[in-house]
Amino acid sequence: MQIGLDPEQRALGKASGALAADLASGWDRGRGPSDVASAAPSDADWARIVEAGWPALRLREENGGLGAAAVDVAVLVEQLGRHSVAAPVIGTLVAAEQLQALGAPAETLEAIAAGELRVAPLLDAGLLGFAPSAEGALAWDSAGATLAYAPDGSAHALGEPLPTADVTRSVRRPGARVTDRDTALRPPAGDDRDRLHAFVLTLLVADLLGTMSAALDAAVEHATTRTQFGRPIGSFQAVQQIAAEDLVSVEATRSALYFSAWAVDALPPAEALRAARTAKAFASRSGVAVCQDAVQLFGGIGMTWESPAHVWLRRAQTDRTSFGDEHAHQAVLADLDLAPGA
Amino acid sequence: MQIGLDPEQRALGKASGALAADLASGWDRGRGPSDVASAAPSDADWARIVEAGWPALRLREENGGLGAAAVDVAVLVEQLGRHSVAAPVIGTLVAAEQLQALGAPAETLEAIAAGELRVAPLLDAGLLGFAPSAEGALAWDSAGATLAYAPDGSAHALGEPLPTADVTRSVRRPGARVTDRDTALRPPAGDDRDRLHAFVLTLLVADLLGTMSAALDAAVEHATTRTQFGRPIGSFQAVQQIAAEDLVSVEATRSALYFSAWAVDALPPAEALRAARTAKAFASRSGVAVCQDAVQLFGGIGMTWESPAHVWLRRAQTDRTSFGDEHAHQAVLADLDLAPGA
Amino acid sequence: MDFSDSPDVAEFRAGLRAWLGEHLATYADGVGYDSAEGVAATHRWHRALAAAGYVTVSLDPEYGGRGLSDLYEAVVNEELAAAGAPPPPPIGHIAHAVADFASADLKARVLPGLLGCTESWCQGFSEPGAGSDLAALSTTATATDDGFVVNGQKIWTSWAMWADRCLLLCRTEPDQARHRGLSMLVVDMDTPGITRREITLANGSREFAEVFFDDVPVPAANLVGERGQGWRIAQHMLTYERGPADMGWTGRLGNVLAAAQEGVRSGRLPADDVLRRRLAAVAVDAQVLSWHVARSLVDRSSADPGSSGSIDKLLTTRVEQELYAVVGDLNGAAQVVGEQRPFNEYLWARAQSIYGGTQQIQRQIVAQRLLGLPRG
Amino acid sequence: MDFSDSPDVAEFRAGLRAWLGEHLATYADGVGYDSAEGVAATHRWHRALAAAGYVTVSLDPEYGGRGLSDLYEAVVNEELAAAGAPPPPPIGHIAHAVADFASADLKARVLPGLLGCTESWCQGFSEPGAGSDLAALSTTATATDDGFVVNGQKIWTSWAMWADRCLLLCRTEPDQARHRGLSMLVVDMDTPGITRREITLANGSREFAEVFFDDVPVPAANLVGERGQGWRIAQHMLTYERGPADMGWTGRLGNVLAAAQEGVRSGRLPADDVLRRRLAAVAVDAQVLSWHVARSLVDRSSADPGSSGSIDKLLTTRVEQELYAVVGDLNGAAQVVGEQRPFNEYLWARAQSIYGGTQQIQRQIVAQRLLGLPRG
Repeated sequence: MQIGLDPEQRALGKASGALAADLASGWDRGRGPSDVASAAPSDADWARIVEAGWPALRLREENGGLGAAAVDVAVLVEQLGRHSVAAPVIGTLVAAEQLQALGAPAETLEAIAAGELRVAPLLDAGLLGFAPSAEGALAWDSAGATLAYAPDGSAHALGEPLPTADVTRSVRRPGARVTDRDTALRPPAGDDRDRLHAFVLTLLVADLLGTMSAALDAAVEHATTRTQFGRPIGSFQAVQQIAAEDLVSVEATRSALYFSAWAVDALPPAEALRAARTAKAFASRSGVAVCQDAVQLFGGIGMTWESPAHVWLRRAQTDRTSFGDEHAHQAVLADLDLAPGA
Repeated sequence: MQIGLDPEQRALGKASGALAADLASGWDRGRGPSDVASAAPSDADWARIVEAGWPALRLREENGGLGAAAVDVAVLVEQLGRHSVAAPVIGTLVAAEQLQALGAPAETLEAIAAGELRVAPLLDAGLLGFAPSAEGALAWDSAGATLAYAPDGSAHALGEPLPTADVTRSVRRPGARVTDRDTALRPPAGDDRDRLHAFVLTLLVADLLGTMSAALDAAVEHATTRTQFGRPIGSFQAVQQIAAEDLVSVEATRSALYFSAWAVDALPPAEALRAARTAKAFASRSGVAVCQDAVQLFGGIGMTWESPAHVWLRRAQTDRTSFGDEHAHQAVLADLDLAPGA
Repeated sequence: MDFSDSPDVAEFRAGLRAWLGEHLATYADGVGYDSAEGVAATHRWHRALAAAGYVTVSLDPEYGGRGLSDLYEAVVNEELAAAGAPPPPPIGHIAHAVADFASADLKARVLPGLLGCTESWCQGFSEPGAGSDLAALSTTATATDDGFVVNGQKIWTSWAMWADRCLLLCRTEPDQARHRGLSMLVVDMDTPGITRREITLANGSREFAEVFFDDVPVPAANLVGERGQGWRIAQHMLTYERGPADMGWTGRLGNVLAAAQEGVRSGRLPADDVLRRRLAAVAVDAQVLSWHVARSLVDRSSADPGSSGSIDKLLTTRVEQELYAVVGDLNGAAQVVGEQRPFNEYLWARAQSIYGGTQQIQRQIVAQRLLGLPRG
Repeated sequence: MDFSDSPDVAEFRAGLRAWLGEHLATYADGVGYDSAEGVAATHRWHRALAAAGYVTVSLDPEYGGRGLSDLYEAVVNEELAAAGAPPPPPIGHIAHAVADFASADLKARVLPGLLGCTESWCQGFSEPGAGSDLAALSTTATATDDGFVVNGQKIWTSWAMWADRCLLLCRTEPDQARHRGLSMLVVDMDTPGITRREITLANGSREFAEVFFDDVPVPAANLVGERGQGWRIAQHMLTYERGPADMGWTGRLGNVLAAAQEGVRSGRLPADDVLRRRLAAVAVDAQVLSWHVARSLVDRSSADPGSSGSIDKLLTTRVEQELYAVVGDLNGAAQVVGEQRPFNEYLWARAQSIYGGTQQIQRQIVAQRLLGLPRG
């Protein structure tokens, strides 16, 4: 057993965090819901993202990628969540992984890895998983993306962003066909599908972990400086009891992420998916609970547009819903564990 | 609107509470699980119970009863719960009400009212409701009872008490037929059945309210006197937060009891039953939660046999399960409210 | 024990229902605080309700009320909620403060506009440094020859952007500690030196504002009660702030619940057994809450701990937050993608454990004042 | 990142499994603390395990351990749980205290009996007036010419009824405040002046006792470490108390969960969709707990906040209490009528938020020590 990040992974986390923070600092949620900056990165920001190798991170080397382990990708995504990065890096990673699992040609994947082709994954209308076709689908985390591929390889342009709870990430409807960008895809083997699914769920767990730990840290910082009744509110036991349970949730979620991310590459696909469902169920619950608590600990100020507290809660709720919330996964796990003869 | 107890009801509560406390003081849970006194009252105690008119309270006057309103009975039962009275008064009230609803002859009911015939209700093996027959049934709150009637009027002797979580009340299996005590019963009208059911659920709510409020009051008293870190533990905010939520639960349960008890006599049977299911669902949840918190607030001492804390938790869990817990009632309410066309 | 209406209440309720049936459609449209039009529509609605005699019915007739019990205020709130009408103007507590403490002159000057809803009021209590700890407020009203000069800042002041007057809690006795140094003033919001800054909430609501006071003169005649009596008046107001309005709020939660139930019945909101049962569980809680609020209202004058507003607020918050969590899950993806009203309502429910005294403070009040646990 | 066994650990695990396969049946029957026979069986089991080399494997070989890492202790706990075997003797923390602080003479005298499980030990820390606030303990050991005389009372002393020796935390320096005045003594339980009184718990367990000390002489040579060092030793012990044993406890919870799942699968425990999903939800929690405990164990020596025992205990308690609530509901009426083991286990789960530091205290530790929130 060697549980935890190795020095390289720690370095990756640090570097990713620095860039994520910098990207986040250039994005402005404005003075109210009608004043939010676009989640699409500027060309300069996208160039920095590509330069950092993020779109290429997980693709295999023969597809122009860096062939990183799922743990490494999780380390990056935790930082994207931690800084509520608006640029659609997660959407890109998910779309790339899906296309690779569907056997997309190397040139398509190379273009993604090089940041030249900006794609978003298509999810079904309930955001429960990948869409079977473009019909009624939603292009997820798709700010600035130019195309989305349906599983039949058809390429689709993307419409305007829809209204969303999450102010940092866009959801758009696929629009017109772009037939000259169609690509050849094949249905994935069951094993590939399970591993893809496990990978995607793991990224959402990572984003939830980053989001909830940012929310908790900020709430603790606020509680340390804000005074009422002549002392910092963080010195009140009622506040401490909440924050402590939140740290328990954060640390347990981190353990779940570590296992789930390790399992993607180390365990048989069905076991990896089972672990990822478990982690996603846990993180969905705990992520939202911690972000709700952070709003509470921030007090009145946490309910203003100005405060970041609602941004975390919006992102956590969206992560929770995307690719299935705790109820969706617990339903599957119940069937797996409790069916007669299971 | 006139919500609350009238002076007569307050007097009844006071008098019932005094006798309940006195009965409780004569019962001993011993030094451990194998040392518990029988829940059956002594002849002298039973005589005092009969003298107080408790078995007769709800029976109609033509059946030798006092014809009390359900609110009055709830006032009594809250006190039985409050003092964890071991004598089977609730079982007697439930059995009497059932027999009256099933059209039992006046002489049978008069004998119950006079305390000469000591009966217990038969519940199904899941304790979810009245048993359809004696087969596999359980005689509930049956300490000292001599007979239980099946809905077909057959009389059954009762076996030894079964092991139970609740140390204050007995459950026994019906045994041999006692044919010379058979009585004539008829199936109740739907309305009568609903009202009977509403009445029974209301009594369990009342017992839960008494039990949980006793637990909370004792926990608060403990927290006021027990010191750690040089001050009463009740002065710690962490303790106060728990106790405050418990008082919210107690007061809400009281409101639910008041409505449910009023509804038994004032509303159409289906509405009364709906209110009683709602109250029972709420009280089942909140009663157990408050008694669990009381154990927590008592600290280590609350987990000893010596402490009354576990006695309340045992009684609350038993009340919760008896005649259906929150899940059972919420299942019915979901069907009522959410079926298409409901 | 009787949870049903007395004949008098039933008659009052029937009259209000009839009035709503006739007039609601004229006024209900566009009411809100998100635009100038919405605010104008809100004022029209309030004035119509006032003219029909349904505003502050519990106030003494000599001040323009109808001298009815709180129960009738509750019926107004309840019926408006049931009809899907906007709430009544939340001025009962201000009206009682003025009626019970102000001078005859001040009353004559301000009550007609307040009760007729021709003038709009706000209540300046919270400050950046005094939220849960209200007694720590630092806005000062320094006595001058003919009144006071106010300096300081208020925050979370509802409707301040459009208010004509402000009932201001401020410090007039700098040598007195905490709550003993406070007084209550009526401040005209067009007095020079007042600056208002809108606060946009996470859910997009623009109801709140910050109000800055920079050497704002207030005539002595605008003092409510006596100097140093501010805290007492504020406490008095609190007893009028909830009760009846709770009935309306509970009714509005009931509407949300009923809409969700209807959505499930009709199949518009697909729900598996688990979600149906979660909805049933919160329906139980909402039902018990409504019984509790009714009991609490009727028992208000008694010494019963059930009368406590903090208990009611904690229970309401518990139910409201659970309700919106379930409704959110019923909406599924539609909660996070698409029209944002459901998500904004969910966010607003989260605020209920903060505004009007945080959950933590409410629990402390319950523990110390009702359960008698010792102060830390 | 690697959650799987290294070859060395895998070999150790396989060896232990083989030993258990061969010997468990001989020893497992009747182990418990509810009767003299149960206690005797428990001691036989402990001695067999010790003889096979599976007790305190992390202790230095010179003291009779195997010098292995904590991970191996965890494997012992885990495998015993997986095999449905009784737990190992909970003496690791006592052994480490003695090995790390006692004099050579004292070590030579007591370690063989402790590690061989030929002598049974208890740990006298809590007192009636010092539970959560351990530093307030008042049992005194007054220095005499040749040692100490102990007076006072301990409570919640596990296995005290059958213990041969007690590791006693007591006050030797009356002029020092709180924790600075404490020392650790080894007390022979057959010394005159010691009285033990069994405590019966709500779940019928008879594991705990009160221990009264009335002028009990203790030789100077039985002092562990130095005078005034008691608190430090106690803190040192805490770091050995959980970790590996958590692995076993988690495994035992997993057994309870697996039995419930098997009950549902087989139809023995009827469960509707809601109950099945509640079971699935707690299975998620239990799985995450086991990953967390593994991580926590491996990360123990790091500065990672995840290493905190308080976090682990809070998480374990959360999962355990929820698990037994669901299992209770699966049992339905059988939880309250019939064989009382399920209900007693439920009660025991409630105690987990009290014993070993209440949930409230654990949260305070996490908030102040790990999150750095200020003391009140």
